[in-house]
Amino acid sequence: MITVDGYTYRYDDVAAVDDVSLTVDDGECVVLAGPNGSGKTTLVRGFNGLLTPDEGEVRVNGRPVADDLVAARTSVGMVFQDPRDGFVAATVGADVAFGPENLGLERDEIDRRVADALDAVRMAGREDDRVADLSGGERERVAIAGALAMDPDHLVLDEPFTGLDLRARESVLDRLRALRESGVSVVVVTHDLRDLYSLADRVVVLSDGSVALDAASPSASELEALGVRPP
Amino acid sequence: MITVDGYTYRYDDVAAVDDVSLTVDDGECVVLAGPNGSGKTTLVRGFNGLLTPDEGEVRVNGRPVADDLVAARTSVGMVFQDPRDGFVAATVGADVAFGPENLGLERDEIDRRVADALDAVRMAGREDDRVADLSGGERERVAIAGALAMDPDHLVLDEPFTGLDLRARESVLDRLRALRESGVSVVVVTHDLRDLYSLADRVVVLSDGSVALDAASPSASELEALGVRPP
Amino acid sequence: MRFDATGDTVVNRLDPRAKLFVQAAVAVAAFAHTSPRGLLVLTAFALGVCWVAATPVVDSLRSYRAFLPFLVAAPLVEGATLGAPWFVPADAVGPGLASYRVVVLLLVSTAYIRTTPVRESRAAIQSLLPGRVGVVLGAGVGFVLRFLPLLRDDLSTIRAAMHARLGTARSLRERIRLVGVTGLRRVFGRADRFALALQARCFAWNPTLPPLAPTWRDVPAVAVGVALLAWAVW
Amino acid sequence: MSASTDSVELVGDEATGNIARAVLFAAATSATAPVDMVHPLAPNVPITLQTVWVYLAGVVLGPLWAGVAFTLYLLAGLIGLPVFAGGNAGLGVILGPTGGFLIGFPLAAMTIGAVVHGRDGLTPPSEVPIPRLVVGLLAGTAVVYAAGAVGYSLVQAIGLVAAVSAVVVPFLPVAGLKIAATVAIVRSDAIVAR
Ligand SMILES: Nc1ncnc2c1ncn2[C@@H]1O[C@H](COP(=O)(O)OP(=O)(O)OP(=O)(O)O)[C@@H](O)[C@H]1O
Ligand SMILES: Nc1ncnc2c1ncn2[C@@H]1O[C@H](COP(=O)(O)OP(=O)(O)OP(=O)(O)O)[C@@H](O)[C@H]1O
Ligand SMILES: O=C(O)CCCC[C@@H]1SC[C@@H]2NC(=O)N[C@@H]21
Ligand SMILES: [Mg+2]
Ligand SMILES: [Mg+2]
Repeated sequence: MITVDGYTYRYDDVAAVDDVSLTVDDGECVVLAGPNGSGKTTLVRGFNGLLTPDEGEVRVNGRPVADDLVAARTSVGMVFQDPRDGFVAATVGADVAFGPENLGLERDEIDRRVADALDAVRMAGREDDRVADLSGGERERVAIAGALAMDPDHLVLDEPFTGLDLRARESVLDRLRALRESGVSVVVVTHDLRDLYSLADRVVVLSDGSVALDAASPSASELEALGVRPP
Repeated sequence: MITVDGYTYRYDDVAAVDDVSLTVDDGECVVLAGPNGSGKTTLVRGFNGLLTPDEGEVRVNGRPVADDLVAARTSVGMVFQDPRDGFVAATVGADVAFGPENLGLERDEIDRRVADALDAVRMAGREDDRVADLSGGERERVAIAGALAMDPDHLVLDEPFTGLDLRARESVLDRLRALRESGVSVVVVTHDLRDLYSLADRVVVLSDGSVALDAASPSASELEALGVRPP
Repeated sequence: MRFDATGDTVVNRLDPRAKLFVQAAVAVAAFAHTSPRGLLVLTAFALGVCWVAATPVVDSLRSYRAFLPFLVAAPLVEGATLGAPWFVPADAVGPGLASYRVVVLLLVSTAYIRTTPVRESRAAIQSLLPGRVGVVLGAGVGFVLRFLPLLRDDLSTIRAAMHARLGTARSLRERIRLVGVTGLRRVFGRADRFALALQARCFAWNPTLPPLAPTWRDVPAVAVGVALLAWAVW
Repeated sequence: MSASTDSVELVGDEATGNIARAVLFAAATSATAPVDMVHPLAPNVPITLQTVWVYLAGVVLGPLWAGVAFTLYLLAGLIGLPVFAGGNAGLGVILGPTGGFLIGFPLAAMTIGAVVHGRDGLTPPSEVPIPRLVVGLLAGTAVVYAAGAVGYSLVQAIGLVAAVSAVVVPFLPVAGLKIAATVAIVRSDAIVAR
């Protein structure tokens, strides 16, 4: 479970996220929507302690993130909005293996997870490609695979579908659905609900840094008024 | 008019684009679709000579790009798939002004164009923001403004809508429609036809580097079979 | 430290070229007159400049505190001897004055920085240096300004990327290596993509320059610079 | 589109690539120099990564563009960007005690470029023979420290010998480490020439 409590974050005195509270249950899929600049990225970066809120706190499975960063990062997998920000190795295989290696797993298990994650994003067999040479959508897929391979309890994806083609998108959605079934909580950031609706248990809309809407099935007109593409 | 003739481009012996021919008329909007890795980006980068094809050629207004780079670069405006790749200045205003400055325009005209372009992407008043501090969608908008401010005869946008919220998308679509009316040819790269259909005069689908379809109104099943999201 | 000038003093409104000239003239004069009397005159001048330019003296010096050991060490080292009397004040005078000269020059350059936006300095470079050299160096400085915050962020994004996937489990040596190698890879990748951006945006040898408009206000500034130079050669 | 575009004189693609890389080296030096360390034996000269970038620039860019890279670096500092050691800036720093080092950077980068690449064209960094690489880096090191010592002695009005013992001798082990690191980087796959 992820609990956000009074989260406020300021860039040079301007609050990009302003007193946000919300909860994501295990096995729940929350879609975090909102127009450009509404603070979505700034909020989710607090979920594994990459940003520390100026006020408020985030708890993962009941423990404040700040108290146990390793625990938070082990259980929260994160895909950055710009996939290039997340790469740490030169080739696809080495990059996806990076997280599992840090978990201290056996080599066999690492290889298994890398193969499985690449399969889920339809990039099987591309282990030796250089990440710098990938197309835009391929980069995005590898970034998703990197988080999947860590087998996290909670998965946060910041606009993961923008560059994905039809089949990759469906394949990733299938995997997210399966993860949710198995109790993983999934947070997907987006400003376009069209593809995600089938997955979403709840939609939270940010507007100017605050929660403007938190509902299981908001109406199209409500969403449009907040600058979010309805399903 | 942009004419592509037998365009072939290889990365280390593998052809990413293989013998593609197509024409984009003045005032026409062509949507270039295709799944990830099908060669869309590699193809359009030849339109202003950023890549030189291994075989074949591209002509802009009848002149081979390779013979007259100045004409090609000044008349073809290009928005990169990753907006961060296109920024050349530290602040929004300076970045959008860069193209017009290099065209040698008067300062007044430059200021006018910058204001107008930022307005079209709903970023008016953000001139002094640093590009490094923008959110993902804001970055994308500024990149589009940078190309608009050059007032090109041909505008090539590589997945311009992926990060844009509802309102920004509509505002940009309006501007593209107006440009097309005024005789500018527009090429939009995408793998999702849903928002673009109203604008598209023709859809060209790449598959594995070759043209698999070139039609004014392809059927949904044709598109889906090729891995493209139908409208 | 801040990136750009703010404020609206008389000095802010001077042409950057005039300001660069005065700055250089002060430096030449300071080297020519590193005597108690010369430095007294220049101190008065520097304080005057700071006052007109609304540059807080103590704050400015504090931002250079990394230099302090330097300025104190040189006279001490030179004055010290390996035996009685252990310290010869006369030997320390020259280095002491030299250290003080550094302080004066730092003050003047701080006043320049605080009153001159980078964009104007860049225009000054481009208009002072002829032709293509001016374009490369003038535009180049503008580009450095673009990449500076990015590369700084890169160091922290690389760290964030590693942390998000528990890179902290690795040894310190391995982490340093990873940050270094990943950082270099990003720098080179950025350079390649930046070149493409310049090409697509018609980077040209003959762009419209940012406007620089010298006014009558610059005349006294230039006169002061000339006077300082004359005093220096005298 | 305006008629004036006929007069646009584009910077050639090759020059554009070189400018881009020179800029990135200047920016990388700028981004890392503010992070400095105190040398236990020479508290007055900070330990920084500046010279590593000088070395890499010479090897990767060759004499001309490495010189441009560090001229850009000095200009950036001159006009007030906080790019010198400890985040300092301004003419006062260039004419200050460490100014000799700063002025030495472009000279050293050009020296390294000249020794490593010779007269005819650039050799891909990973193909430069190690002895030649090391000789080039040593020559560049000599230039940096010569300039640094002369600058220090002029600015602080002390003898050259005292200057050398104050700002050169304590740094020789540091320089050795940096040369070794540079050779390792050049031989790794971190630098892809394209
Ligand atoms: N490093 C920064 N410094 C200053 N302001 C910033 C910085 N990063 C983001 N901002 C500002 O904070 C606001 C929120 O940014 P954030 O990235 O969280 O938005 P977002 O909801 O993720 O938008 P998008 O849909 O465009 O990705 C924006 O207005 C942005 O300009
Ligand atoms: N620099 C490169 N070196 C080697 N291969 C490359 C390079 N750039 C692209 N490729 C490969 O060429 C193919 C086509 O890439 P391209 O970027 O043109 O695809 P795309 O159609 O734009 O895909 P996307 O929708 O993901 O952006 C991909 O398989 C990609 O991996
Ligand atoms: O003020 C500056 O920016 C210049 C600092 C010079 C530091 C010198 S360069 C050679 C030697 N090696 C280091 O690590 N520091 C000194
Ligand atoms: Mg975002
Ligand atoms: Mg692409």
